[in-house]
Amino acid sequence: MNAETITAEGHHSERSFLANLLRMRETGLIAIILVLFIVMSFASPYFLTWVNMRAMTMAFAVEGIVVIGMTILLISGGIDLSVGSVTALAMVIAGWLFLNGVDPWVASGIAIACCTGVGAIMGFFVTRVGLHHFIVSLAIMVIARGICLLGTGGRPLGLYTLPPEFKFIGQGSLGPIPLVIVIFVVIVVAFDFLLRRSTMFRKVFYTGSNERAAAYSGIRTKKVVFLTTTLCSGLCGFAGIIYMARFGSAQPTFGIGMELNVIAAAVIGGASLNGGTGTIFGAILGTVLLSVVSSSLALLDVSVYWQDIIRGSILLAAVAIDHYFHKRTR
Amino acid sequence: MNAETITAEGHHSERSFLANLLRMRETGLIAIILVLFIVMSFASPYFLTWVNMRAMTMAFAVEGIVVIGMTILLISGGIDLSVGSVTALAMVIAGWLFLNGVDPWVASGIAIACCTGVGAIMGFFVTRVGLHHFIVSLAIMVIARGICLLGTGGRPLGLYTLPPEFKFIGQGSLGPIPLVIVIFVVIVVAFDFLLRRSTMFRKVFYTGSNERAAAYSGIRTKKVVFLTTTLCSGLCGFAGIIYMARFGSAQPTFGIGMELNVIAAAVIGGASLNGGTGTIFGAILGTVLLSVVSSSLALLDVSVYWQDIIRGSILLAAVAIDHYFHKRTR
Amino acid sequence: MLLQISGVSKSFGAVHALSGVDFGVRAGEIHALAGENGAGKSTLMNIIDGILQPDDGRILIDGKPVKIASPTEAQRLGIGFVHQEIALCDDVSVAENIFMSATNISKSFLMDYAGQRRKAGQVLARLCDIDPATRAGDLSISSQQLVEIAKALTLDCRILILDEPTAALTEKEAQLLFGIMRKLREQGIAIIYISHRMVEIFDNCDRVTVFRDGRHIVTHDVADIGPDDVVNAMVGRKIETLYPDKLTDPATDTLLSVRGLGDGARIHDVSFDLRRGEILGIAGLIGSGRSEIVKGICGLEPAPEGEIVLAGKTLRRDEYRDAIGDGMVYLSEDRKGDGVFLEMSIASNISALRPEQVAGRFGLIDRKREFAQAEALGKRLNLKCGSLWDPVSSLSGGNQQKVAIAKMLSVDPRIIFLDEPTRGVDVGAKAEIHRILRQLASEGVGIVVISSELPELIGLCDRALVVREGRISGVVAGDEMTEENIMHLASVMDAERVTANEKVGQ
Amino acid sequence: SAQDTLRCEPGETYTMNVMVSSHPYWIPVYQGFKQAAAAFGCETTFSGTPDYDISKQIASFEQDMVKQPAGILVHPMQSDPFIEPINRAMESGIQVATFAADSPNSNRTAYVTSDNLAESKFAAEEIVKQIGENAEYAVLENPGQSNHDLRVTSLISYMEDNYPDMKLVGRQATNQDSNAAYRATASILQANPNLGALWIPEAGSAEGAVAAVLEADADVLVMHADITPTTLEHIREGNIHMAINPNQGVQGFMGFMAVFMAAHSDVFDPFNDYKTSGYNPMQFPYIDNGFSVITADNADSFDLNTYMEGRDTN
Ligand SMILES: Nc1ncnc2c1ncn2[C@@H]1O[C@H](COP(=O)(O)OP(=O)(O)OP(=O)(O)O)[C@@H](O)[C@H]1O
Ligand SMILES: Nc1ncnc2c1ncn2[C@@H]1O[C@H](COP(=O)(O)OP(=O)(O)OP(=O)(O)O)[C@@H](O)[C@H]1O
Ligand SMILES: [Mg+2]
Ligand SMILES: [Mg+2]
Repeated sequence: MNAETITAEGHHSERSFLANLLRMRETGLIAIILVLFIVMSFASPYFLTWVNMRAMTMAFAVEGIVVIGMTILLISGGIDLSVGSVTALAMVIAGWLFLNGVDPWVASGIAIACCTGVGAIMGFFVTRVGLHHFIVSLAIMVIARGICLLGTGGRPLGLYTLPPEFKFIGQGSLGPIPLVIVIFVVIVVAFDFLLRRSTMFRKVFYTGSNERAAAYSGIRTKKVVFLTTTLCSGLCGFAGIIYMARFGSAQPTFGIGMELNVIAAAVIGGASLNGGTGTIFGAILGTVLLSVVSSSLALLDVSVYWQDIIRGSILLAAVAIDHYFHKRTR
Repeated sequence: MNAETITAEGHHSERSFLANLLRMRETGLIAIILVLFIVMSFASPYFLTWVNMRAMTMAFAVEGIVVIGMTILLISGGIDLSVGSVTALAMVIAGWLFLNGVDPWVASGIAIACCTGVGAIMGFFVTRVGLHHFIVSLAIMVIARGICLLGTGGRPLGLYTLPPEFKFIGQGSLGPIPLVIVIFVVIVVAFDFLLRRSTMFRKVFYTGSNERAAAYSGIRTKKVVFLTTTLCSGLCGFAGIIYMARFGSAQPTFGIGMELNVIAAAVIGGASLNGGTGTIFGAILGTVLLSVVSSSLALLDVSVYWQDIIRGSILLAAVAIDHYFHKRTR
Repeated sequence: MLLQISGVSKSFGAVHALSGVDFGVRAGEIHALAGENGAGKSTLMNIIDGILQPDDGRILIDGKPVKIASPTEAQRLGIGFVHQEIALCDDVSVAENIFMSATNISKSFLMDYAGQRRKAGQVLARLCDIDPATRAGDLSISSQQLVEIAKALTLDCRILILDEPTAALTEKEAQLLFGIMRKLREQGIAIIYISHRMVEIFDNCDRVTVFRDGRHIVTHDVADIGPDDVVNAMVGRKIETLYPDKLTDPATDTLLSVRGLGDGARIHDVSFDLRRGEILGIAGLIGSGRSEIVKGICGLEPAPEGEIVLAGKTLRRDEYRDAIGDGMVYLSEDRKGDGVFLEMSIASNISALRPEQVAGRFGLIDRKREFAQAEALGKRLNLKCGSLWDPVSSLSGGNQQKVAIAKMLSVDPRIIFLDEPTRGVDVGAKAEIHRILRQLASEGVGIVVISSELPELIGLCDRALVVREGRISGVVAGDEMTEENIMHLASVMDAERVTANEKVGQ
Repeated sequence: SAQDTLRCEPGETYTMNVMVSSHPYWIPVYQGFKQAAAAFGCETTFSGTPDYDISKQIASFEQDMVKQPAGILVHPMQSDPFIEPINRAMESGIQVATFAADSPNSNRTAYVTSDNLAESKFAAEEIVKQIGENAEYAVLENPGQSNHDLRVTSLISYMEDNYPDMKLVGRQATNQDSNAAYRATASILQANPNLGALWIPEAGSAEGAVAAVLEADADVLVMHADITPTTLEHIREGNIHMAINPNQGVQGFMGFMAVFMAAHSDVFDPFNDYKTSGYNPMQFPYIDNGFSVITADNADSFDLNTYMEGRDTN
């Protein structure tokens, strides 16, 4: 045992940039995505075009916002199956209010607040009543969907009368770059930074890693879990509003099955279902991976019946490779 | 420290029957179901009819078999999102083989074996590669669904030419009682007994409760997890065959969303998502509860838009009440 | 030689936990294994039990080389192991936990719950009175440790490994355990006994082996050497004094004053004063409520009755945060359960109590400052680790304990409550911790120590409260602070109860 | 007299049973069903299961039977599983007809549906008319849902048979998910710069597809089946060329007629063997409810929300 006492200067100094990169949680994932990009750019001349990149990014940008909320919630030790329903709920509430004469910005604010409220209700059942996130969010998923249906009579709301400056959120561009992508990147960078650096979010890691030890460190773990649950629903609400601006409609059935996609992205990106680990950067890479696979299959015009099989296999392979990478470098 | 705590074996200690009943894990649930029955029998004259009871039981009997597999898997600390796809896979494989001239019994055997094999693959990725059940079964869910679509070209296979003695499994009756219900009850009783009393299944509890402790005691925890994963898929395969016999067709899109229903039933019945606890009896009560709620809402002609809201709320209330009950009596 | 290890090496990444170790145990001996934290003791035991595989070297049993691939294999070879870290299945009964191995290899199809409970009752009766039907998760840490021991005793083994079994036990249970160990020795069983308590080694063991830095240093008959030699071999230098000097002239001003503390159930009417500059001990038997009292003071568990005055100010005690805010911190006895974040880095464990301290502007954590804090405290406590960014799970038990203590010290507390602070810590570090505690006390920090190791309590503390069944049954200080006095105060009534129980049992 | 016979007794009830009961498709169907019932003084109920689950739909069908309505108009989620329940209902005196999906091997008296083949034939002809018979087209689809499958496969085979120079360049599953449709369409547009037309068998995917087409600023003819307020607006604005919508109201109205007539078949004594063979004389093997073509000109009549004003969904 030659480990000197406190040899730990290691991380900042001696190790090289490359060594650090190799030890990073996300390296395996980046490698997989790179391989995919290289293969695809040979397979299809359209793949590496600006327009295709833009379209691919647009396809995951809004869902990516939900992935952020889910990742933070997973880190704190929770899970949320209701993300799809809550996203739809935001669309429906805002759309309904707008159709009833409320200013769309105000309507959106109210909708996001309602979604946050739904998160607070889940948080209440988890932290105060003591139920498991899985089952609470499952119930809320069903209830929120019911409210969507009730509020719309099951019919999509057509919102083409939304003012253009509102639609701009979802459809506009800043120069060549769609606003949606700008919003997405800003949120990702902000949350990635906060999660890595802020004391506030550090408590999320402590809580998810060992709730009792966190409580014994004076952290209000219930409050932390309550807040992450609420944040996740709030981000869903925000995503719902962007979807509404983008598609100009509010669909009560929007987002069915979204939860599995979102959780898969976060997990591929290194978030643990047992809490305590995960990064925003990784989760977004997970989203990118899943999305690139889907887009590539479409671009190559793979038979629909094969697509599921290929997507599932790539998902499995990605986590397996990543796991192997991570185990080796640690 | 004289508080004797009810552990699984506690049911047959000295305490009086009533006291034992009150302390049982399932008491809260039984109470909720009883209340529901009483309310419903006043609310609808059709509720307490033999035909309605039969229809309700038929609606959950086959899914109940899947619930058993899921409960055992949950106890061992796993989870399986692929149950719906794997059930459909059994139907598709058996149906396809039958249409290609294979004897239906042989075809069924092969189909169940294939599903068990799918479970073994999942078990491999979980125990050997070290991935999480959630993500592995998610990938398998997608892949199995893809295989179903590929095998059928997306169209249901009509199997009305199945021989009557085969259809008898799904459509026949022993006296007034449908064979499906008889099979279901036999399986439930058998697994409930095994899980409570057999040394083999006790290891499942140990593994789920604390994998390290179990491993230190010489239990091959990986083997246990592998077997519970395989068992769950095998039971899905079995359920798929019964469905096929009952419906006389094989639908590639069968069982979408089944996983959440099945997990909800097991959790309502006291299975922990963290492993280590759960009973078959409780899980079946959970299934009964969910099923009775659905049937009652349909019977009362509740507006579809309200049904989701009510179902979700009852789910939430049921777990909350049960949790409260359980906390108090422990 | 019943068990012979030769040339075994094991590395974890860059850390060489064992390098070419030789070690042998005879049938019918109690063989002590000593060494600093991180010397590789548990690693070797894990190899013997098949939990880890050696990189190199051989294991021989009865002179025949064996390959131990898993605990199952080890069990078959007759190896029983009480782990340093408690590992019980919380959700099942004590009886089932005790007979888990038996269940595993049982040929019978059905569980014999009644028989298991009866037999578990018999085994437990030799150690303590724990109801075998209790859910294991409902037991206190020390009771769980007893269950672990009982579990190993039921194994039909030829080699029994005990890795710091007494770390969480009080004298009474420890003595019972030693009695049992001696009986087993007479039956020809080989026992490997790991402990940091020299007294235990010299009172009970036949031979002692010392490891240092993953190497075998010496093996001696206990009769031939003295504790100082062992310590010397362990740390490579002489430990001058295990306990620092005590306070010579006790101050009279009160730092903390507890009046009538109670929770209506487990603790009643607890009143005491903590004076400036003193180290106050709390003694008592397992389950006497020592931990409860301290947690009650800190607001970690509700104790609505009574009041607590810190430096003249009555505290509100809604939650533990308030206590931390007031400068009171609590080091838990359950290190793994509520002491450390196993999967997180050492540095972020140490900063957990107040991450704001290592944050710069806007509440953003400054990794350099976090690192510097961890480095400073780690040095002070002589922490042995690879990198400070490694997860705590990669540390040896004693070093994890040091991380937990470093966490407490990181916030410059006014009062520190330490529940079994030196549990699993080696002699050198223990002396170091004692020295630090004394130094802190002299700087005006209030120190309250709960310890089940009476020599430590007596050696370290200026005064000690004795707790019995949730009440303070006496205070001892100065020359009155003897093991006899403390045991007497702690157990008068308890002794009666135990005998009564034994009668019922027969 | 006949007029008295063709009226309901007080309390005579007809039920419409569906799966995924919250789907907006059923709304106009049930309105037609109700309007027909009102004309004959009958009562109606709407039932089924909110889930996409055959067991649950069968359970709800059997629960309908418990209440002994005069007739049930059912949309069987799968054909064969419904054979036995439908026959049992018929035996207990409840008349059953199917709509939008059939159970041909059961004893149901009638089947009312849209002619998906006619729809896609019309769509194919329209596409060829607009972009010529030597062009590229793509389809989105929703595998596993039979009527959607039929709309896609029949269009493709119609093209193959009649316009062999039409080239199918993309075929993507989007499962009624607008975001998936956005992604798939964007990729198809990338891979096929010369794409001329896009055929989509339902409206949910159309919403996402149009967004992608607009974003890529591509000159692609979009046509789809069914309608939502958003695609309706796209039709008004010319982003979608046209939509083909089954006449749901006729479907419901004729569906009611089918069960009602079967329940009142005593007014009818046809020239066949029904008396000796024991089946219901009122048999309609197939009723086509027809479809409408929605373009910018007539779009205003297809706003479901406007239509439902002042009407009750149940
Ligand atoms: N899983 C692991 N990963 C990395 N390093 C490890 C791991 N397990 C042990 N080590 C290292 O191996 C060395 C020996 O640890 P071990 O647990 O055997 O010490 P020990 O002698 O039992 O100490 P203690 O008295 O503190 O229990 C330590 O430096 C420890 O950090
Ligand atoms: N959550 C709990 N529920 C019920 N009883 C408890 C609980 N926690 C502790 N106890 C019991 O309360 C009593 C006091 O426990 P406590 O841990 O304070 O004792 P202690 O004196 O610190 O002894 P030790 O820590 O050595 O066991 C014990 O009998 C313990 O088993
Ligand atoms: Mg150790
Ligand atoms: Mg204690």
